[in-house]
Amino acid sequence: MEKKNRNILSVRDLQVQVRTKEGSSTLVQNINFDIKKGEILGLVGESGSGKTVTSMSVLQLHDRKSMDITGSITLHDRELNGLENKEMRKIRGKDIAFIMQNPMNAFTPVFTIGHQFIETIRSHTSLKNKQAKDLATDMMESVNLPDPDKLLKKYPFQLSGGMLQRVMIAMAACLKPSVIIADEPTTALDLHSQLLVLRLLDKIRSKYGTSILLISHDLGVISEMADNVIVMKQGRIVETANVYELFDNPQHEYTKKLLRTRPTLYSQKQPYTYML
Amino acid sequence: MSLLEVKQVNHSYDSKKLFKWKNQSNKILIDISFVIEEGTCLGLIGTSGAGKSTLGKVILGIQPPQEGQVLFQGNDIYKADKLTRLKLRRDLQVVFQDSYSSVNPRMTAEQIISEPLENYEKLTVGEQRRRVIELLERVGLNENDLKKFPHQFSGGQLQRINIARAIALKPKLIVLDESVSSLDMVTQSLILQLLSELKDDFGLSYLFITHDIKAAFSISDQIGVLEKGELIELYDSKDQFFSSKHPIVKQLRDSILAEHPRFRTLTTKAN
Amino acid sequence: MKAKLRDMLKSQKVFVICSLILCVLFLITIFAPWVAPNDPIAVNLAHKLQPPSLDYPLGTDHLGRCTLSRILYGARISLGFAILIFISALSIGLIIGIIAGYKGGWVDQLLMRLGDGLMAIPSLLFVIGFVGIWGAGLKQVIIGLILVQWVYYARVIRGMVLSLKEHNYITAAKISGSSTCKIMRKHIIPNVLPSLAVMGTLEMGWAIMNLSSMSFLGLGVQPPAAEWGAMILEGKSYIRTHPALMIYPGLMIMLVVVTFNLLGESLSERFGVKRR
Amino acid sequence: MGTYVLKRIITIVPIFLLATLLTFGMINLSPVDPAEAYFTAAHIQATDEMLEEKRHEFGLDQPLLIQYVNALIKICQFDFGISYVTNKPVWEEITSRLPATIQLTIGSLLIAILVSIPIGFLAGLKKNSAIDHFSRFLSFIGASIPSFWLGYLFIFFFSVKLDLFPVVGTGTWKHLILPSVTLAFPLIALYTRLLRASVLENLQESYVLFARTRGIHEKIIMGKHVLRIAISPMISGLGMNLGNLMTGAIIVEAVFSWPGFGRYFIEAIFNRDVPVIQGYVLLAAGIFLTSNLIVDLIQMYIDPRISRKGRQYQ
Amino acid sequence: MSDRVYKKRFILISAIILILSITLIGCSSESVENSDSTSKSSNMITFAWPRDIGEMNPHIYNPSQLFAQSMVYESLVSYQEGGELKPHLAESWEISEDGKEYVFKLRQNVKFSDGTSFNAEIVKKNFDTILKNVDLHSWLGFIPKIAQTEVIDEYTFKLTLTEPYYPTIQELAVVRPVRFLGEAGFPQDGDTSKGIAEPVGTGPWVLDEYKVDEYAIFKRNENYWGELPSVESIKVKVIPDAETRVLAFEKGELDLVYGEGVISIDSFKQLESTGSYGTSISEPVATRQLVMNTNKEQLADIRVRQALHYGFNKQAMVDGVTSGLEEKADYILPTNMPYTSNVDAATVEYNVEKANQLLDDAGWKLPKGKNVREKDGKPLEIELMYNSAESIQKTMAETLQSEWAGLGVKLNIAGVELTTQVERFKANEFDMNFYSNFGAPYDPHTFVNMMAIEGFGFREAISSYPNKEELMNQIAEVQQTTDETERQQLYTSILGSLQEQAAIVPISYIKKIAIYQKDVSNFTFPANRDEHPFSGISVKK
Repeated sequence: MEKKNRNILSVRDLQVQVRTKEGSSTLVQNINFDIKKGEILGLVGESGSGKTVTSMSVLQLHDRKSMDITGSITLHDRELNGLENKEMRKIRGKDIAFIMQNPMNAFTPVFTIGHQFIETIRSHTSLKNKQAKDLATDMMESVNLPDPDKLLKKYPFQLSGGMLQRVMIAMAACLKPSVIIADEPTTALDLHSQLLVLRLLDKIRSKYGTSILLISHDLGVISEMADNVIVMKQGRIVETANVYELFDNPQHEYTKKLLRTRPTLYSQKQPYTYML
Repeated sequence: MSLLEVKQVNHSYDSKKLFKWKNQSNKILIDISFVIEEGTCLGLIGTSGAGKSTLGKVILGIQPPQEGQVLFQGNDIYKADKLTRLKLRRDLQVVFQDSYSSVNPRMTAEQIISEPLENYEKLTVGEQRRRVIELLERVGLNENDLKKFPHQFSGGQLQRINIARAIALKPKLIVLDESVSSLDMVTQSLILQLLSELKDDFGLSYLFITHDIKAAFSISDQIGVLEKGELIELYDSKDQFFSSKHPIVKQLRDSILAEHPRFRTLTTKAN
Repeated sequence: MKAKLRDMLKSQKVFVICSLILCVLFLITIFAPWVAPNDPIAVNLAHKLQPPSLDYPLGTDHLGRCTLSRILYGARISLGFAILIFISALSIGLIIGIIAGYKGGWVDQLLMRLGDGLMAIPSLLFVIGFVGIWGAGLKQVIIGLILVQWVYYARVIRGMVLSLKEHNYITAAKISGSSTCKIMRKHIIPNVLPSLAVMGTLEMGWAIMNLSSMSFLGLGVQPPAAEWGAMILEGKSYIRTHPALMIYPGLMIMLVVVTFNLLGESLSERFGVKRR
Repeated sequence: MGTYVLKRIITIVPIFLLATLLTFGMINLSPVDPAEAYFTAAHIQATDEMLEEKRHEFGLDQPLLIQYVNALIKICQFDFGISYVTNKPVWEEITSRLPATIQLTIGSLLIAILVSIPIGFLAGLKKNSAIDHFSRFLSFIGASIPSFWLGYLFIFFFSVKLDLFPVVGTGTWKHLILPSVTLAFPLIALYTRLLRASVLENLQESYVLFARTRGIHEKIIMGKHVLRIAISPMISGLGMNLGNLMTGAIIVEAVFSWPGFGRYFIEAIFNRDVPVIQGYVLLAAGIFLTSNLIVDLIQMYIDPRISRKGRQYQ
Repeated sequence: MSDRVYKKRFILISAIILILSITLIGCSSESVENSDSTSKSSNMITFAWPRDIGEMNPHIYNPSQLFAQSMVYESLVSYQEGGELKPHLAESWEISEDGKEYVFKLRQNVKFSDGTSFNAEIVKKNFDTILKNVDLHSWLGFIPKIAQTEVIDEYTFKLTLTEPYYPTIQELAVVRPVRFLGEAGFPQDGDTSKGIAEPVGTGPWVLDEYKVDEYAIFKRNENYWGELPSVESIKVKVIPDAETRVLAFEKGELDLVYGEGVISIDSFKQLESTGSYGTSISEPVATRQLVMNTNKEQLADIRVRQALHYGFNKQAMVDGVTSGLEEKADYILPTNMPYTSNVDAATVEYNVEKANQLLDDAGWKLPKGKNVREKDGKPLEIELMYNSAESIQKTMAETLQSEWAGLGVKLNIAGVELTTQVERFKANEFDMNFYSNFGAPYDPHTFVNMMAIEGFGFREAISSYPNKEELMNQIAEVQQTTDETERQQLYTSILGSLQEQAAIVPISYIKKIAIYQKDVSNFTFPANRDEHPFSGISVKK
């Protein structure tokens, strides 16, 4: 009982099929995982392995007319799969927040950052415009974004990708969600921004105890961030393990191949990064 | 004689506008000089906007620099006569980052790969096909792919076709302009593997332009860091790179993520 | 094979139907003298304004001429001259557009400036003004239409060439040792053609419509030639008593223009070309 | 932003100059002798001396360049010359008739906007629904109906048969409806199609997905975010189409006996009234360029990215 | 904050739309008042005309409309049925023996619409103004011949000519330029050819309200010296398109449609057949003619010209094209005009055989296997020019093309704008052309005169007539003779020989039509072709 409660988000036997004229094809199947409070679950896999399909299923953002989602997705023991859109809308952004891969395209280009920030807050709370604005400013201050007032007045195209990604994280964390799904949050960023973003994610996690589903194909990101890892290939989970175990003792052939072939900076026994 | 010698290259984009509203200097490349020896690979690391692609174009002979020289096999590629240039070009090939835009969507794999062969080697139809099949097999594809169009390939496969086209004429130097950057990790490592095999087999030299330090180190003999149009430092080994005191290099180094959770620096929490 | 054909027919229904209609129209254009039941300009006042009969399937006009024959011959003029306009404008536009786009230089400058100036004047207004100053007549209308059209083609083609130039495969071809001529032939022209096909079909509708507008204003085709716009002009006097006289040619214009537009649309979907 | 506006205004000047050069060239290359045209238009039997005198008066004996410069100076003072037929300044003739044309064009613009925005928008949102099919039908038919044909059918059915609208005249909104609908028809078709395509395209954009993941109400995402961006090509279309409207008005005014300038223009053409033809062509160019500028400024308000990047002038 | 910005934008955009709408409504509401005020007077006739009435200047031509000028301005004499010339602003006149001096006694109770009186001074002033631009008006025969204008006393005016010219009185009846503008109408510099100050005339109507290209309202001149019109006002709506005119009439927006070719004959016939409207057709006002250029090689031979005349069914064509509205013409001028009634010329009956025979005789043979006749290897090809805006000309051209094709004559038809038609006719650059004479009060003398003067096209066109010299002499004589019988004989001879030579082919007599709502009565056509028809008209509502 108690153990069950510690799982914030549980996915059981998730299967997603897309209906086409030729029949249905399966995108993902047999997906099972749990995320505990404050845990970062890494989700690894190459492109097309079903990472994004899985995260979209959790948010119930698939087009129900052409997709069949079966299995169970529970957030705090509440079943999300099949939930009405109206109910789901209350959960999205409030209980489950989402961070997108390419921050440059994620914001509506014609509205200021502040407008979109406040819009998010106000669609989940009964705060007034002014209060929502204060909340946004506070949030941005607390994640060390410089000069929040000025930032909020800017349009998305006026900021760099790294900056936008951090704003997006602040926006995601603002309503203190239980889970943040971060879909390849650093792929589009350069090295230094990547570092800042990952730091920020960790800060959110430790400060608010938010659980994070971190999707990435970069084993570096996974090894830095994840507590537990699931490896996906062609719509299925091939291995689930603690991050140390996975790196030290991979079980599945695919995982082994992943680890073996990646470019490394190992010198004799230790990677150069460790030497610093 | 070095294979490629880049001497004091400077370049900037001048705006050809009627009215100049602001006096901007758009320097892309500042005093770039380096040398690539035969059979080696120079990795150039730089963040976006550091001038990597422009440098690639300058070396490929399609973007004359405003100042400086590019010597390939001892000839200035921008001053050579037409015939020499044609010969030089044969020895100088390229693989771009975006595999899709690097191939004409209306041509089959065979047509794509045989384009350089048509231009330089007068082969019979049969011979040419044999060569193309050989090349396909060399890069890990096969005969069945001959008649396929680009949209029928995955990004990784297309990049292999691009590589096949680049090695078709057995060139001396291939410029790899972010060639693996847009591929996912698994594909990326496979392509890197292929590239280093080819390097040994054909005695190729590479200029490997990338923003990915790990990828750069995995096949390069020399590493250079490009920042805001300047070539900051050149390193012959990883050790040199990791012991550099240059602040930009330091920041770069700091940003490298751990390869094993044991060495993680960002977070520690894990059971 | 049969199944494949059936599939194609099914998926390209619009395309097939439109092509069929146009084929029929083109055949009519070519074989009008054999298809038409009567001489389109033979006046027979004794038979004026007759209702449909075996001799005159769509009845006769105010001069006792066979309406059907006139409509069929009208296709000849409308389609014939639309094609003439299209081909002339396109050939000029293609040559100048490619040179300007690929080579740049003074051709490019001249083209762009000429285009700027011409585009500042609404095109049909320019044609009307042109005809107004040079005198009414089919020749002048056609020259005027070509005059405003070629710049448009040239500019669009120039734009396409410029954006194609950005593609790495052009650079790659250059590096593979292909000559400029070969690059044009193998890479640029084949990639420009689908867009041109789309543009062309859409412009055909434009040309037919404008040609008939000019005839309607009395500036274009001169009697007794049967042209749809001119037929509407003649037929409008009988709108209350013999509405068919103006309705049929109007329907024909609509049919042809709709067909060209639909064809253009289906072509653009097929080739993935964006309509302007 | 200020510099952007200034920049746009300055770019208009050379383009307008080019337009005047083209018009001037068109007239001077033509076989028409303005002096001859003057007398025929005025129905005067001219002797050679009279022609010579007129040529001198028109400055036709001067070098082309000087003629052009003189014409240009006059144009800058809104002096387009004297109509051959009415002997009044062309500018006066234009301004006295332009209000009616403007009324017609604005009326049809409003109709086009009011009809196409809801249809195009809903069609884009609900692909393959009934309204989508309707919008596609509308956009194909609308773009293919000759307005001179439609106009008569409208008069015949709506005015004469159904007695809903007056046949001719101006005054009440009732007079305005039929001509503006006729004129608006191709625009409705165009805008519906543009908006639909643009909405469809925007629905694929990641900002829509992101807004959804933020839990924003669908109505707000569609009605505020998507619509605001999707409407942009339509608005740039507005500027472009004002020119087409002015041309379309020529035909519609002829059919509906609308007392605007288009009708006068056709008369001028039959009379070879060269100054009037030239004046209207240039005026249309001027209006077209200015309206494009205004549209650009509106666009800038709607989409703040534009003042940064500048709009591609097509 | 950002919301506020958004709101600002929203307000801005709504404001733009609002302003647009307001301008629209503003434009409309302004004219709403107008239309209201005008519809109040019930005793009004609404009438459609294809063009704007133009500047109400009595002394200039296009784009002023004749009927409108005739409503406001009056002439010294008026042209009545059968060419009778009646006193109008002049009560009587005397012509000297030598035919050079004309003395007019003016009507005494005439006032201009602004209250100033009409007298010999103002008559002289008008004449002198007109004479300032003699070139402009020289087409009207007596104007270049004016030697002197004199005021004898307040109501006596004397005109002296340089040579006798019998049609002077007749020409004084024309609508322009010899009509009289009040003192207040003259511009500062006194030159009316550039414009007038205001339209002040003596006529039964006064221009009340005017919107260019839209409408004009004429009010009854309550101080009119003659019989007061029975309707209070006339509204002229400008409707350029013939079909729109018909539709507007059918809808009841018009009370009257009147004129030549103002609506299609088909529409006229159809409306007539419904029986719900009143219709009238006038006497012939002019002859529609086909003019052949005898300077052209093919047409120089009289046999070819005659063959073409024989070779088409005139009766069928006229009936067919005009639905019987116009009448087949046998004579060059309508016979209801002065001196035209007893022209002695053989009428030509449709006879294809004779036509073929004549062509064969002329050397134009039909080669085997071809359908166009040839002579010395040259095909018999003729171009017919017509005004593309005139549907009757166009339709007739198409009919002739089709009929003559049967003779082996290839007729190319060329539709041109009116100005081009006139230009080419004058420059003698045509094979065949449609023409119609001026009608009352100009003919027959103006028509005959045009044969003699260079630059109108006719003189050149008939230049290969064998009896050209004689013809020219006769024409010169007919204008100067003061003897009535001699004049009649000369006209008979001139018109007869013109017709014999077959270069001017009469086709049909043009008539005016009028169609009006049932509540309009007493409609009559004016005898003068250009005059307005509103004098006797009445309306009950």
